[in-house]
Amino acid sequence: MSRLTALFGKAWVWSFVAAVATWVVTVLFTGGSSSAGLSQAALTFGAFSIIVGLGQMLVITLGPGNVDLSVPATMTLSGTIALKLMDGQDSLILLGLVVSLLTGVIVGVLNYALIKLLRIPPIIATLSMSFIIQSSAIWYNRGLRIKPPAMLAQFTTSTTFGIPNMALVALLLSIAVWWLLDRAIFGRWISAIGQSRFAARMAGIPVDGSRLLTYVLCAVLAATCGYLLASFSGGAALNMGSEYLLMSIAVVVIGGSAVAGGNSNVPGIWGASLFMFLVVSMLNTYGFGAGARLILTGVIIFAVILLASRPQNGAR
Amino acid sequence: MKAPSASTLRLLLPAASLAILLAAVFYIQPRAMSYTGLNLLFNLAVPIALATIAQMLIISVNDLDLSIGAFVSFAACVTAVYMPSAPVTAIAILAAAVAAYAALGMIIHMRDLPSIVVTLGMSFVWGGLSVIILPAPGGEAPTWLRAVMVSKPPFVPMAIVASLLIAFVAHLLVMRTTFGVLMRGVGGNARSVARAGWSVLWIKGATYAAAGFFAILSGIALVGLATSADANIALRYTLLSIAGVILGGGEFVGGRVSPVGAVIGALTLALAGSFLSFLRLSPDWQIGAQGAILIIVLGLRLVLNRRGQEEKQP
Amino acid sequence: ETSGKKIALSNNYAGNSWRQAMLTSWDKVTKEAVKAGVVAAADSFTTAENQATEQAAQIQNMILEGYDAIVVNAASPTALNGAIKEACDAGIVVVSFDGIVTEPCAWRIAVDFKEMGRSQVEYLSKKIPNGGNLLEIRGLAGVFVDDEISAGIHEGVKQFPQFKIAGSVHGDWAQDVAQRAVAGILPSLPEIAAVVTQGGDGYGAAQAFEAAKRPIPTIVMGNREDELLWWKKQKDASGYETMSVSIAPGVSTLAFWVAQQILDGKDVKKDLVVPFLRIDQDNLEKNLESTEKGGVANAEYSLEDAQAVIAGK
Amino acid sequence: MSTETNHQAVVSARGVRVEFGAVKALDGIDLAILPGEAIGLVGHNGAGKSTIVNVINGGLLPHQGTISYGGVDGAGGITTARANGVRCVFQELSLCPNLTIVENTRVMHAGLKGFGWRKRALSLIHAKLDEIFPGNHIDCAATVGELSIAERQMVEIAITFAAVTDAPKLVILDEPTSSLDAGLAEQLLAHVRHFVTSGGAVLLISHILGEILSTSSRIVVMKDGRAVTSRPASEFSVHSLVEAMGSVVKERTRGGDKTQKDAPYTIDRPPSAGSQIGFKARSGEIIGLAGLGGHGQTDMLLNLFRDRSGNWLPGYGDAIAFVAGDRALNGTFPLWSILKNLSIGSLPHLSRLAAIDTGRERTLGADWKERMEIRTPDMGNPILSLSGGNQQKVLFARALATKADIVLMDDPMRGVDIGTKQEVYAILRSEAAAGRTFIWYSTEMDEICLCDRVYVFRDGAIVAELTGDEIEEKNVLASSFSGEAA
Ligand SMILES: Nc1ncnc2c1ncn2[C@@H]1O[C@H](COP(=O)(O)OP(=O)(O)OP(=O)(O)O)[C@@H](O)[C@H]1O
Ligand SMILES: Nc1ncnc2c1ncn2[C@@H]1O[C@H](COP(=O)(O)OP(=O)(O)OP(=O)(O)O)[C@@H](O)[C@H]1O
Ligand SMILES: [Mg+2]
Ligand SMILES: [Mg+2]
Repeated sequence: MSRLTALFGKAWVWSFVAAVATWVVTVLFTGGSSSAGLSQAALTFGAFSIIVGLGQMLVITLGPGNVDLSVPATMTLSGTIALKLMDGQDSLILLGLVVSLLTGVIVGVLNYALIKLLRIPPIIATLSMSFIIQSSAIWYNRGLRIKPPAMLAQFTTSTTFGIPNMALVALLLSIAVWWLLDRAIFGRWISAIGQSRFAARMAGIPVDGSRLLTYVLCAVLAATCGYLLASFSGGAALNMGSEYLLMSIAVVVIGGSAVAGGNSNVPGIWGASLFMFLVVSMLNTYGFGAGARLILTGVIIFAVILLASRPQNGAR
Repeated sequence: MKAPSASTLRLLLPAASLAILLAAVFYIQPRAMSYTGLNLLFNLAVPIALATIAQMLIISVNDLDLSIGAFVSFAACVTAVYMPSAPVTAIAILAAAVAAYAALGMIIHMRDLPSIVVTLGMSFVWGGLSVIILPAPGGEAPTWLRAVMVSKPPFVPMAIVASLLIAFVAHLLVMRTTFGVLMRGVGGNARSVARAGWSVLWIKGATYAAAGFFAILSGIALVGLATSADANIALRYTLLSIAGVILGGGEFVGGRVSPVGAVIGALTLALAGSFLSFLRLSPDWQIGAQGAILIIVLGLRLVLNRRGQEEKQP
Repeated sequence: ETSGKKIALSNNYAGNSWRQAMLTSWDKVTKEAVKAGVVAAADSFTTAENQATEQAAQIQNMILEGYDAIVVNAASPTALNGAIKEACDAGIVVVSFDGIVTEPCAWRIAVDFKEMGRSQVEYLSKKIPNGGNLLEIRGLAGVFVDDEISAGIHEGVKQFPQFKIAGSVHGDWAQDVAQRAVAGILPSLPEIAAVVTQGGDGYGAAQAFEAAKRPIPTIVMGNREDELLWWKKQKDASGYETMSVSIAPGVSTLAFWVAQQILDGKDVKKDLVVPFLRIDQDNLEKNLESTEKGGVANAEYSLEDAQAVIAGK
Repeated sequence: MSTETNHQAVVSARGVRVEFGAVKALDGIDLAILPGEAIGLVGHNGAGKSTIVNVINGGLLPHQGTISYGGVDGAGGITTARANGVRCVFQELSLCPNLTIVENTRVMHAGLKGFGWRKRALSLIHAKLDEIFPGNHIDCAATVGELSIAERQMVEIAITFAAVTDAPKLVILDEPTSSLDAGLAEQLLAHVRHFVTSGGAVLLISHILGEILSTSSRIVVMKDGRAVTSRPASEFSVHSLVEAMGSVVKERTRGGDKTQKDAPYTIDRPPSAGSQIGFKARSGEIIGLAGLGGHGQTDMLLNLFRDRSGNWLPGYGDAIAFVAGDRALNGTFPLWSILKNLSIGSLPHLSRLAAIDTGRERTLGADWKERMEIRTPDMGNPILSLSGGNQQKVLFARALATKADIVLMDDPMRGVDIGTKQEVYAILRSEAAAGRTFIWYSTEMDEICLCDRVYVFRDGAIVAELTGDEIEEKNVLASSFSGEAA
C-alpha cells in the first residue's frame, strides 16, 4: 500500500495513467479489435517524440529559461542533408548517419555560442538559430523529397519481435540518457546547474562545458530523430519538424520533469509521448471536429498536470 | 556624476537599438521618413506591443505564457464575429475570458503548477474555441474600431500615438501603482510578500487578469487593422511577445521587467522585419536573415549591457 | 509598355515542396521577363512564419518601396484586407492567387477548390460504383483552403450517397503528419474503400496503410513526385488505379503575367479561374517524366497563356 | 508563569509543538515576551530558534499548544501577528531584490497607501536608516539587488523598525548581525537597547554570545526544541552561557609557529587595484581577509577561484574549493538531498568510469555527518529541512571532503553555533597542518585572530599585511580605517 502511494507520489506516473486511460478508451470504440494496431502505431510514432523529448529534457534541466526551439529546424536540416547525401544508396547509410550527427553537433555548438558569447537568452538564441538552420535547409535542397535508401527505409518501418524498430531505438537512447542523468556525474552536474548556476560554478563544476555538451546532445538527438523520421516517412520535407516544437516541450513537462530545471526523469517522457499520440488518435477515432479535438487535448493536458500537482505548501 | 541606475540602463539599451535600426531603415528607404511611412512601418506593431505587455505582466510574476498567441487569436475571432452584430455578447465572452485568465493564475499558484505547461494546454483550448467560433477565416471589424485604427491624428501617426499611450498606461500600472509593486514583489520574492501579510493568490489572479485584458486589447486592435480574423492569426505573438520583453530589458525570473522597454522591444521587432525586406535578400535566405537580425539586435543589447555592468562596479 | 514597372511577390510560406516549386517557377519566368525588358524588377519576398500579420507588414513595406504591382499568395483571405486596401489606395495593382483575398480592389486568380474536392468523389463514384467508406485527410485547421476542399468533398458525398466518410483527420498537407494521423485512427476504422485528400498527404496515407498491413484503398494523390512514383510502382505491380489532383505551383507565373497585363492597361476581369492540374491513369508516366525529382508536377505559364486566361478561353 | 504576566505579554506561547516528519523542531516550548523586555534566545544549530520565530510570526501554525497576542488567544496566522505589532527580521534575507528600497518598504507596510506613498515611504525609511545606522551611505532609490549583503540586512532591519500606522510592539531579530561588521552590529544593538527602554519588546537570536549578554535583559537557552533555561542576563557569563547550551569553551590556539615558513608559495598574485601589497599564500597557511564588510574580500576570493578552476573542462576539483557564506545565493542546491549537496564537490573521486558509486557516496556522507555533527535523522532528507547553521556545516563538509589544496572561505561561519565553530576550527588546524591552504574572509575578529597571516582590505585593495602577533583587533581596525584618518 505504502509502496503504491510512493509510486503515485512520482510525477511521471500520471503520464502513464493518462496514456493507458486514453488507450483503453480508444480501443473500446472497436470493442478491442484495434488494440494491437493502435499499440504498434503509438510505439512507432511515440518513438520520435521520445527521441526529441530526451534532448529537450536535458536542456530544460539546465534551469529556467533554458529550452531549445531549434529542434524542428535541426530535424529538417539533418534529414535533408542526410537524404540528399545518401541519394537512396544503401552503401551510404552510415555516412548519412555520421553527417547528420555532425549536423547536430554543429547546431548545438552554434546555439551555445550565441548563448554564451552574445549572452542571448536561450529561448531567443535557439529561435533565431532555427530560422538560420531552416534557411540552410531550403538553400541546400529546396524542399525536394529524395527517397531514403531502401535498407534504411525497411529498417525504420519494420518490427522486431512485434515491436517497432523505432521504439527499440528510442529505448536504447532512453537507457543511455537515463544512465547519463541518473548514474553519471554529468547528470548531477546539469541538475546542479539547473538549480543554481552560480552555486554550481562555486562547487567546482565546469558550468560552460556542461551546458555546451547539453545543447550539443539535444541537437544531436534532434538530428538523429530527423534522420530516422525522414527515412521512415520516405523523404525529408522542409516542414517535417514543425510538429515537434511544442511536442518536445510538452512531453518533457507532462512527463513530470520540473520546468524550473534541476529535476528530470526519463520514464515520464515515454508516458507523455505515448499519451500525446493516443489523445489525438482517440479524438480522431471518436470523430471530434478540429475545434473540439483541440479543446479536449488542452483540457486533458491540464487535467494530467493538475492530478500530478500538490497544493502549495503554506508552511515556511 | 551619479552613474545611471540599473532601470535607466535597462531602458536606454532597447531605445538605442530601436534608434539605430530606425536610422538604418531611413537610410535604405528614405520614403519611410514620413507621416504615412512611419504609420506603415509601425501600425502592425501596436497589437504586438499590447501582447508584449500582457506577456510582460506574466513574466513579472516569474511565469511564462505560451498561450498568448492563441488567446489573442481567440479574442480577435470573438471581436470579428460578434462585435459588429452583438457587442454585448462579445463583451460578455471577453469578460469571461479575462475571468478565466484570473482563475488560471490562481490555480497555478494554489497547486504550484508550472505555468508553461498550463498555458501550453490552454493554447490548445483557445485554439479550439477559435476554430469553433470561426471555422474559416472571416468576420469583420466593427466600423468604430476600423475608424480608430486608421484615424489620422495631426502631426503624429496613429501607430506612434498608440504605442506611446500603451507604454504610458503600462508604466503607470506596473511601475507606479501599489499593485505593480506587489506584482513585481511576487516575482522578486514571493515568500516575503506573503510574510508581509499579502495574499499572493490574489496578486497572481489579478496579474493574470490584467494580462488577459491586455491580450484582449491586442486581439481587438489586430482586428481593427486586419479587418477580419482567423483562428491562426496571431499564433506568432507568443514568441514575438517573449522576444519583445527580453529585447526590452526584461528578465525571465526575478520580477525585473520594464513596460516602456517592452513596447520599444515590440517596435524593434516589427522594424527589424521591415529592415530586412528593404534589403532584398535572396529568397532562400530571407527566413534565416530574420534570425540573424534578432541575433544582431540582441547581441548589440548585450554588448552595451556589459559595458553598463562594468560601470556599475565601484 | 511596362518596362519601367516593378512587381513584387508576397509569399507567406516556403516550408514545403509546393511553395518551393512556386518560388522556383516565379524566379525562372520573371528573370527572363526582366532580362527581356518586359518589367524593371520582379522581386519575391517570403515571411519567416506562415502568419497573416507578418504578411500584412510585408505588404506595407512593399507599398513603402514603391512597387507598381504586388502579386500575393495570401495567408488568409480576409486578414490582409487592411493592408491590401492601403496598397490599392496607394495606386498599386494587387493580384492574388492560390491563397486569394476578398478585398474587392484586388484581382483574384482562383482555383475552384470546392470543385477539386467534389471531383475526387465523382471520380471515385465511377471507379467504385458500389461506394464504401471514405477516409478524409484534411489540411491545416482554420485555413481557408482546407475548409473549401473539405466542403467540396462533403458536397460530393451528398451527391454520391453510396459513399460515407468513416473518419477524418488533419494531415496539415504534410506526408509525415498525415502518416502519423492516419496510423493513429486506422486501427479503429472499418474497411476503407478510398482516401480523399488535399495534396501532399497521399504518400503518407499509403505508408500508414502499408505499415498496418491493411488492404490499400484507392488513395487520391496530390501531384507530388513521391506520390506519383508510388502510384506508378503499384500500377506496374498490380494495375492499381487512382487519380491525382492539385494546383500547379507555376500559377505564380500566371499571376505575374496578369499583373503585367493590368499594368499595361489591359482590361482584366477581377475574378479569373485557373483549372487545377489533374493526372490520370493514362498520363501518369508523361507527368512523372516532367516532374522534378522530389518535386511537384508543375506547369508554367507564358504571356500567351495568360492572355488566353484573361480572354476567358 | 502567572496569568497576570501572560496578560501583559505581547506574545505568549504555551506548550507549542511543531514536528517536521520525524524531527521534533519544537517540543512543548513555553515562551512569554513582555513589553520592555529584550530576550536573548540562544541554542545550538537546529535547536528550534527559527521555528519558534515562525510560530510567533504566524507563518507556521503549531501542531499543538496555543499562541496568544496581547493576552487574547487569536486565530493565529500572519495577519493576526502583524495586527498585534509583531515584526520579524528573518534569518535568511527576505526583501524583494528587484524592487527599490522604497518599494520594499511599501510591500512590508500595508499602511503606506494612497497618493504620494512613494514620498512618504522614502522619508520614512531614510529617517529610520539614519536613526539606526548613523552615517550610512545607502541610496534609498536604489534597487535592493544592487546592495551588498550587509546593506540589505540594514535596510531590512530599518524597514522592520519603521512605524507607519502603529509602532511595532515586538521585533524579532533572527541572527541580524551575521552579515554586519562589528561597527554596524554595535549600532544595531544600541538601537535595540534604545527601543527596549522606550517600551518595545525584542527577541534577539544570535550565536555571538557577547551580543546576547550585552543587549538582552533575559536569556532563554533552547536545546532540542525545548527552553532549558530562562534567567536574567545578569546571571550569565560567556562561560556559564556556553555551559548552559551544553558545549565546552576551548582554548584558542594559533598554530602559526608550526607552519613551514619557507614552504613554496602556492598563490602569488602581484599587487593590484592601486595596492602596494601582493597576495601570497603558502601551503599549510591559514590566511585571513579582514576589513570592513564588502571592501573587496569576496571579489578576491572569486578571482582566486576563477584562476584555478575550469569552466569548460572537467577537473577533479583538486585545485581549489569554495565555502560559500551566502548559502541561498551560491551555496545550496535546494532540490537535492543533504547527501547530494555534500558530495557534489567530490564526485570524480567517488565514481568509476564516470558513473557514481552510490555506496562510496553514502559512506562519505555518513563520515562527514559524524565529523560535522550534522543534525538530521537521514542524509537523504532535503537540504532545506536543515536549520540554517546545519546547512552551513554541509557546505563546509563539501569543501573539506574534496582533495583541494586551497580552500576559500567566504565568511563561512555565519549562523554556526559556538560548539560547532570550535569543532571546525580544530578541523581547519589539522587540515592546515596536513598541508592545505585556507583563505578565510571573516567579519568576526575572533576568527581573524585565529589566522597565521591577515590581509586587511579597504576599497577593493589590500592596505595592510599582518603576521603573527600583529594580528590584533586594534591593528586590524587601524588599517581598516587608515584612509579615513588621513
Ligand atoms: N560575489 C557574487 N555575488 C553575487 N553574484 C555574483 C557574484 N559573483 C558573480 N556573481 C554573478 O553570478 C553569475 C554567475 O557567475 P559566473 O561568472 O560564474 O558566470 P559566467 O561564467 O560568467 O557565466 P555566463 O557567462 O553564462 O553568465 C553572474 O551573473 C555573476 O554576475
Ligand atoms: N521545513 C522543514 N522540514 C523539515 N525539517 C525542518 C524544517 N524546518 C526546520 N526543520 C528542522 O527543525 C529543527 C529546528 O530548525 P530551526 O531552523 O528552528 O533551527 P535553529 O535553532 O534556527 O538553528 P540555526 O541556529 O542553525 O538557525 C531542525 O532540526 C531542522 O532540521
Ligand atoms: Mg535559525
Ligand atoms: Mg558575522
